[in-house]
Amino acid sequence: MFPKPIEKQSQAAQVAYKSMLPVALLFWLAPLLAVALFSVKPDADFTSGNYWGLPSSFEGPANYGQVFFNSDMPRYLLNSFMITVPTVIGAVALSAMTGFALGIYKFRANLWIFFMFVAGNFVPFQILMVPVRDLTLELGLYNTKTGLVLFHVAFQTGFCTLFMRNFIRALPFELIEAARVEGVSEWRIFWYVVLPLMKPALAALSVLIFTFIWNDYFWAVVLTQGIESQPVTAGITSFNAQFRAAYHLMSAGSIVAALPPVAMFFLMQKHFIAGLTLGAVK
Amino acid sequence: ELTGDLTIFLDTSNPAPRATMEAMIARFGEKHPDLAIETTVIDREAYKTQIRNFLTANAPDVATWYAANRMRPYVEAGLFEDVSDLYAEPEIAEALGSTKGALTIDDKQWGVAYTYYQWGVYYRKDIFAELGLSEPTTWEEEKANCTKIVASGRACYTIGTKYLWTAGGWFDYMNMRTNGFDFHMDLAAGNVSWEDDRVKQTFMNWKELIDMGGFIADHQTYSWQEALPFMVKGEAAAYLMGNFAVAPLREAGLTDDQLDFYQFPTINPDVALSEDAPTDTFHIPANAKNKEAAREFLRFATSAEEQTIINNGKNLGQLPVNAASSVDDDKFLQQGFKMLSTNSTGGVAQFWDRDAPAEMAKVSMEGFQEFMVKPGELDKILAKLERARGRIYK
Amino acid sequence: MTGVTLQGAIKKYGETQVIHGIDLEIEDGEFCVFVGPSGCGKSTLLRMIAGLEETTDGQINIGARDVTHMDPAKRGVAMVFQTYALYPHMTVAENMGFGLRMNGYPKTEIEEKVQRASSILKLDPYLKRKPKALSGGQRQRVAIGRAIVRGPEVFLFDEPLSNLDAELRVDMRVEIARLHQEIGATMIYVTHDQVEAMTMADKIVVLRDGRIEQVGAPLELYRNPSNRFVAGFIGSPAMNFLECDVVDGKLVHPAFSAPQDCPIALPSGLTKVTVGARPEHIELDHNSNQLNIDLTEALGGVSYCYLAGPDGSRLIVEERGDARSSEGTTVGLSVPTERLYLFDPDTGLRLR
Amino acid sequence: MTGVTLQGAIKKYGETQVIHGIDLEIEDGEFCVFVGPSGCGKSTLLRMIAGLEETTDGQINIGARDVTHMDPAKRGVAMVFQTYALYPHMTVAENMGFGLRMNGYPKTEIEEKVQRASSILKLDPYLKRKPKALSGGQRQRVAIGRAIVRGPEVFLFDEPLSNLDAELRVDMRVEIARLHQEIGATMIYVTHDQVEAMTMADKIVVLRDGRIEQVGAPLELYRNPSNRFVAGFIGSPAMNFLECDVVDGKLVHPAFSAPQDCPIALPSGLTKVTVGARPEHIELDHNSNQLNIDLTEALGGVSYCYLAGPDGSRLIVEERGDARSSEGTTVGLSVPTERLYLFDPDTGLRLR
Amino acid sequence: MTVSSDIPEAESWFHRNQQRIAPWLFLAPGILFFAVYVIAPVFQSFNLSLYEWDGLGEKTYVGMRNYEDLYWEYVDRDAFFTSLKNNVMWLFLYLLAIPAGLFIALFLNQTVRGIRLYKSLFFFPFVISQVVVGLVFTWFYDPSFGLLNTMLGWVGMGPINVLGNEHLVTYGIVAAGLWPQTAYCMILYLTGLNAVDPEQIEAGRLDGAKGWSMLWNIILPQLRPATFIAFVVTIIGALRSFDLISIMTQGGPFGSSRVLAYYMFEVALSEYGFRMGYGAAIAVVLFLIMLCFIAYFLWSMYREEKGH
Ligand SMILES: Nc1ncnc2c1ncn2[C@@H]1O[C@H](COP(=O)(O)OP(=O)(O)OP(=O)(O)O)[C@@H](O)[C@H]1O
Ligand SMILES: Nc1ncnc2c1ncn2[C@@H]1O[C@H](COP(=O)(O)OP(=O)(O)OP(=O)(O)O)[C@@H](O)[C@H]1O
Ligand SMILES: [Mg+2]
Ligand SMILES: [Mg+2]
Repeated sequence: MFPKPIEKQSQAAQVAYKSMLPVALLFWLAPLLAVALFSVKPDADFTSGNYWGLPSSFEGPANYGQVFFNSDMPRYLLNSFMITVPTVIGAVALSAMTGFALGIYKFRANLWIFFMFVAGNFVPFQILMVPVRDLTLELGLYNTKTGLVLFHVAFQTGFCTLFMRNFIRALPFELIEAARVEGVSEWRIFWYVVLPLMKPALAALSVLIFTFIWNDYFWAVVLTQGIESQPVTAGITSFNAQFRAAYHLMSAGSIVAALPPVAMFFLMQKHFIAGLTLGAVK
Repeated sequence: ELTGDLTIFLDTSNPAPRATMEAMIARFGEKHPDLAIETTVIDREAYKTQIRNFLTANAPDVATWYAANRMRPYVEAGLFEDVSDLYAEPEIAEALGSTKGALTIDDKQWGVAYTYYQWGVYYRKDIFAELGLSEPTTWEEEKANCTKIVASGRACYTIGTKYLWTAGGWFDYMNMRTNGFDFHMDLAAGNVSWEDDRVKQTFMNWKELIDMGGFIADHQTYSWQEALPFMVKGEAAAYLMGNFAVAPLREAGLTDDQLDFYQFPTINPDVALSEDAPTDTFHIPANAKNKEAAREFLRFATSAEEQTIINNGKNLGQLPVNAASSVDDDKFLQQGFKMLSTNSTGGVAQFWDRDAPAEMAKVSMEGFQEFMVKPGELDKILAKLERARGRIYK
Repeated sequence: MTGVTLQGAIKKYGETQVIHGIDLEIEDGEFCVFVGPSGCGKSTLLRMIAGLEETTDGQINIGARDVTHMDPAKRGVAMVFQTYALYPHMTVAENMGFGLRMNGYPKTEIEEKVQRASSILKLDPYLKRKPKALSGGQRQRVAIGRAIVRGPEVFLFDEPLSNLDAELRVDMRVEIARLHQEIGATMIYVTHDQVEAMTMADKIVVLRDGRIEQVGAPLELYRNPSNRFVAGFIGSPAMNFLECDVVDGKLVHPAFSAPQDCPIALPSGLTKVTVGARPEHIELDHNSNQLNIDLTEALGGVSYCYLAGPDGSRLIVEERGDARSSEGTTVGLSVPTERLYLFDPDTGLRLR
Repeated sequence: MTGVTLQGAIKKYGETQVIHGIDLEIEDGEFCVFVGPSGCGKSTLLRMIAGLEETTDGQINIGARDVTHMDPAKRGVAMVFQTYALYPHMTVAENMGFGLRMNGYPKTEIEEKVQRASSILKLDPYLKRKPKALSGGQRQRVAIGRAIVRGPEVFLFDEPLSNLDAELRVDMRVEIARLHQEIGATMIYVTHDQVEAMTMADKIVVLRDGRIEQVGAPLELYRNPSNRFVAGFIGSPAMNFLECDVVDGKLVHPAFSAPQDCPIALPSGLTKVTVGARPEHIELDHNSNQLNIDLTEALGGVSYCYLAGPDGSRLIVEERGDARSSEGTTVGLSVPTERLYLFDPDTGLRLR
Repeated sequence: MTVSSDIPEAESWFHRNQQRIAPWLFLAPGILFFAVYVIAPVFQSFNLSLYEWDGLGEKTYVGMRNYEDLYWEYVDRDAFFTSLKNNVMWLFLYLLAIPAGLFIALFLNQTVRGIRLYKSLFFFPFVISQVVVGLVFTWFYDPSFGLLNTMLGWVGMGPINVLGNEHLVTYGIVAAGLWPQTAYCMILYLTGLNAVDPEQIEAGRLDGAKGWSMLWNIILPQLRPATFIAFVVTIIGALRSFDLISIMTQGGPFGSSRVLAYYMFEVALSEYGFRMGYGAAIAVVLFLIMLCFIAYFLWSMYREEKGH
């Protein structure tokens, strides 16, 4: 292990290290902690200039209550879920199939199709902006969650295919051969043999895509407008416009918007990190 | 009796206007119980970018927008419904005569105004009193006032130029007061060089205020709302703004004893006074589905009765467009109404970003912002604007 | 009958040919082992029989049926892989029954067949476990069970034991031999382990570069190799080879203290010949001194002497019993004439 | 002198003690092999000598220096790892020279030393290659070269050959033995391969559960094991053990057709004794029928009979020459009395 | 024991060619989606960049005019020049995430109690939306009450308006971007460190490598895969930077924090924009820059594939 394990070093070094950890963490998360602090302060603290002191009164429930019961945030959150979940399912399903095809079969175009997906994944998505917006308009899907979902599914398929294909490549090919010898059809090999083995990859990828999509802002701005379809990342800007300079509410809103991916991360940490390191690319 | 659905898109996203509009729509709904009304309020800044999309894609039946140049692209693209028929109705023709011009393109009318408001200087009466100042009417008085305010450790003006257009308001006034309304409009239409000496003079006047520390620092990082607290806390004495600023200032705790209004002072006594009075409008998109109900809504919104209600001081706090409605006896509205009707002989402008083409507005307002931060760079900035003019007006 | 017959079987990968026209007949119920150096095409040949690789040319018959272009599933073969290839998400029972289930057999029949196979392989206590919870040997047994369940005519094994440790390998070797006796199906087995090949096979096929070098019973190959390659390949430590001159019908080599008699009559005109002698057949002659003992390796019951001749030739000799020669001394050789093998130095073919 | 001395060396991982006070003296220039079952602490002991594991208690000397708490780099040892542990991003030459470079040797000197080592190991053609482009055997040679270059007093090997295939293993074994002769440094070598231990060692240390069972020369251990564990561990196939009753000073067991004479005078009062006999010392008696031949494995020069006794005891017997017993027949045993080993059935200690 | 294999059956065409057809069936939906939404739009953008179009009316073919305008904007040191310059700055500054991530990873690569939680918390910024990160940092930099200026105040330094200063603004936004990106690189390196061969470290210890020389000579080369991935994602993140600029400054003050990605959005879809063709031309330029990196990535992947 590198660097040298701290427990093998002097007592002083150990103490120093252990006390350094929380300090470093505090610095690292300072901006975030500040927001958390803001979100439980009363409005009065800001007018009186008490930005960084302790809250003069604990207004957490009131502020968050305001966010939840007196603004459109719940609706935006719901939209986000209704965009993110179908996208995750769609992208993972499509890419499980493409990954299977590219990982298992040998045919001439294999590598080129694979590269197409990979290259597409790295395209600056701004170049897609105008045509995709027009396409969505033409399909009558502008400002619908469906329109956003369809695009996300398509775009994420690039990354997911890279991920899935590499994962399937790492499976022992004998498993497929064994099944072929046993007379299992290709579709059933996919369904009964490969898919169950991909569970860890599916989980990892789902978590990863969940956070990517949840945090998307650009496409939310380009393809949707207004409360009926915008996700929370875009919603938070309207929310902030509504509560401009009401820092306690904006903070509470930001925290609420950030919470689902953070919760996802903590619940599914193992998968998340597996996902990052397996696929390792955004 | 109206039936079916009526969808309305609003850009009135600030709390007070939002509530006003929603209340009005509710009243409309009461009169037409079989009509299912759906209202969508979109963030004002976002609305400006999204209108293109929804006009083509999923058009509502009624949408808010702005008059004059700002609606021209949509009229030309055939996205707004011609509502000349409404203006042909006798009551409306009479009642809305004052704003008809702003809504006319190619001799047709493309929407109705529902409010307009004056711009001017809102100031802290208590601070003025404390320093022994009075409302200035000339540039000399203005500068004298400002010198004293700055000496007291305050800024004369608060402003937040992050979203640029507030600087546009200042330019409107500086230029209209220095060179007059017609010159201003020529400049907006691209007929005058930005490197013209008259333009420079405008900026030189402006620069006097900037150089003496007249504006708050770091205004480029604030939105107009974020600039309000400076005035509320007394760190700045005044705000050049539209009348919609009154509501949040009052909400923040300023009483009418502390808050007052004056018309932007004269700079060049040779030019007639002219004012900014932006008009906010309702339009029926060409792709609307329930145009009958939409027309009825437009009639309702511009009726004298509704105009009186929605524009009163507790609601929008702005001026009604219907000649038959009454201006609220809110002191700001009264002053504004009087100013616009009697003391604006030079003309009434919509606003810089409504009078100039969009692209030019963007580039120039960036230039204004830069100028306010770095007045020494004026020549460079003007050269840049002149290049942009060459590119944009073809 | 359900033997396997290959006629002129050829395999090409693109331009490179890796199997050069194999003709082979494997009898019904026979245990046939393919051996050969790495890369010689053992696996390829096996996979051609299984249908996992296409056969470029030639014909493969299983029983009377021409299966050359048949789907793997239709050939009536089952394959056991080196890495077991068990489905990790299924229990042992599910693993064994999967093929039947996919082919629409009724549940009860599947259960019955799985039951029968598992009792043959003593897997009953593990039927509900996942492969992860099994030892290497048990996994390999499940893999075999999966093959048995489908009741194939031909079993194919590709180095099934090489992932096991030495001890288990011995056990499983015995088990597979027993299984073969019990169900009597034709089995084809690929290995590179001498001991497996020698102990399990009815028939060994020695392959080299995609061609058959010799086919025969294990001891037949050991005792009667038909060429130098097979002689050197079968037997461990390998046979020693000396390039001898033929002088007056006798074999002359610096390692021999005197010209050796020849076990057979050599064709006239032959002046050079390759002589082979197995380490266990050579005796050291401590009264002679042609060879230097470089190194001795004593393994307890047996020890090996590494000898170096004056001409740089190297030899290994096995010593048994308690007497051991010591390193650094010089010795001579003696080999019973009938234990010498002669090969053509050019073609490598055995001279008899 | 640069031998290695361990005095009461102890290693604990937290609470669990894995090395229990080892006392051991390895002479200058000696080739010492650690063997023992998996997990017995061979690697741990080696790594304690290298300084890669801290020594919990006791003392380790290299030559006259107490190195117990010294930095690994300062001990004058070099280590060769099982997985080679070559730096994949450096060429062969860089790999070999890295240690010197880290210690600030001038460039020319490094080059010279690398050159010398590479010519000893015949690595010259590969000096510019990266490890990826080398075969397993070549990689292992580079790893050894890296050790040589630093000119250490003690070489440490941790199963250096177990990642190689059988054939290469033999070659490398011979090579390491030769290297030892050539440079004469002290070498400590961990392996679990019988053959390696027997053939390479000057001295074998048999470990078990962190304790030394026996230390001695290979044949000494083979011929004269001091307890049952060592007797069973050294020699392949392993020694056969029979639990015998002692009746009238003779050894009685169902596998014997008659009570056997005892090679030594047994202490009085002993009624049970464990008798050991090596497979190569047992002769089959085809006129008797206590044992059943379960299986025979013919490997060519030698074959093994697997016997089962009436009481379930299992024995392996080696057969040489051309005569082979056949499976399914019954036989008896005979072992020369002096070839029997007796062990205390409780303590496992050798009775002599 | 027999198998069903004796039944002669006429296999369907599909069945016989199963292995040839199956991959295409599996690929079809994915390729369809991808082609419609990703591949085709790239070419449409190329095409669109030759037109002038406000998104409402007719398109007018203008040939290379849009690119000429870009060229002049570049020569005049206008918006395009600023964007390009800022993109280059982003590219280089953003790469700081890699050493910073490595540093934190090394710091956290221990096994003391609770270290897992620490690692998770350090990783936190990465899962938070850039929108929130942008907001948080906007307040952090706020000239009147921001934490940054408060802290500067403690050490007696004057307040600085990071986001209001055209020379500092890009650094300020990049710093905000570095925060999550460093966390990302950190996790890549942490897993990379996990995979470092302990025997090589031991070999290094025996060879006398310590501290920096160990890191440089033995650890870093083994972290190459992690570094490669970190490099790729960081470059791509830098070129795609949009959210932060949009949230923190809207490209201001006076356009000095624009990058290509933001500029093209502004030109094409923002309040004062709707020059679709011009936006497409900017996108094409951005694409061409990115293409260098895509090509590099594909090339190294190709080598990897062929190497196996
Ligand atoms: N897909 C392929 N393309 C090209 N050549 C191949 C392919 N697969 C195998 N070969 C070549 O075919 C030859 C035979 O390979 P095969 O796997 O059958 O050898 P083997 O005898 O099983 O070796 P081993 O004992 O190492 O398993 C080898 O030379 C190999 O390089
Ligand atoms: N870090 C550790 N913590 C606790 N116990 C350990 C640790 N490392 C090794 N051990 C234990 O120490 C004992 C000796 O391990 P060691 O690796 O030395 O065995 P070995 O003889 O080399 O075995 P093998 O032949 O399998 O390599 C084992 O029981 C092992 O479980
Ligand atoms: Mg093979
Ligand atoms: Mg070990």
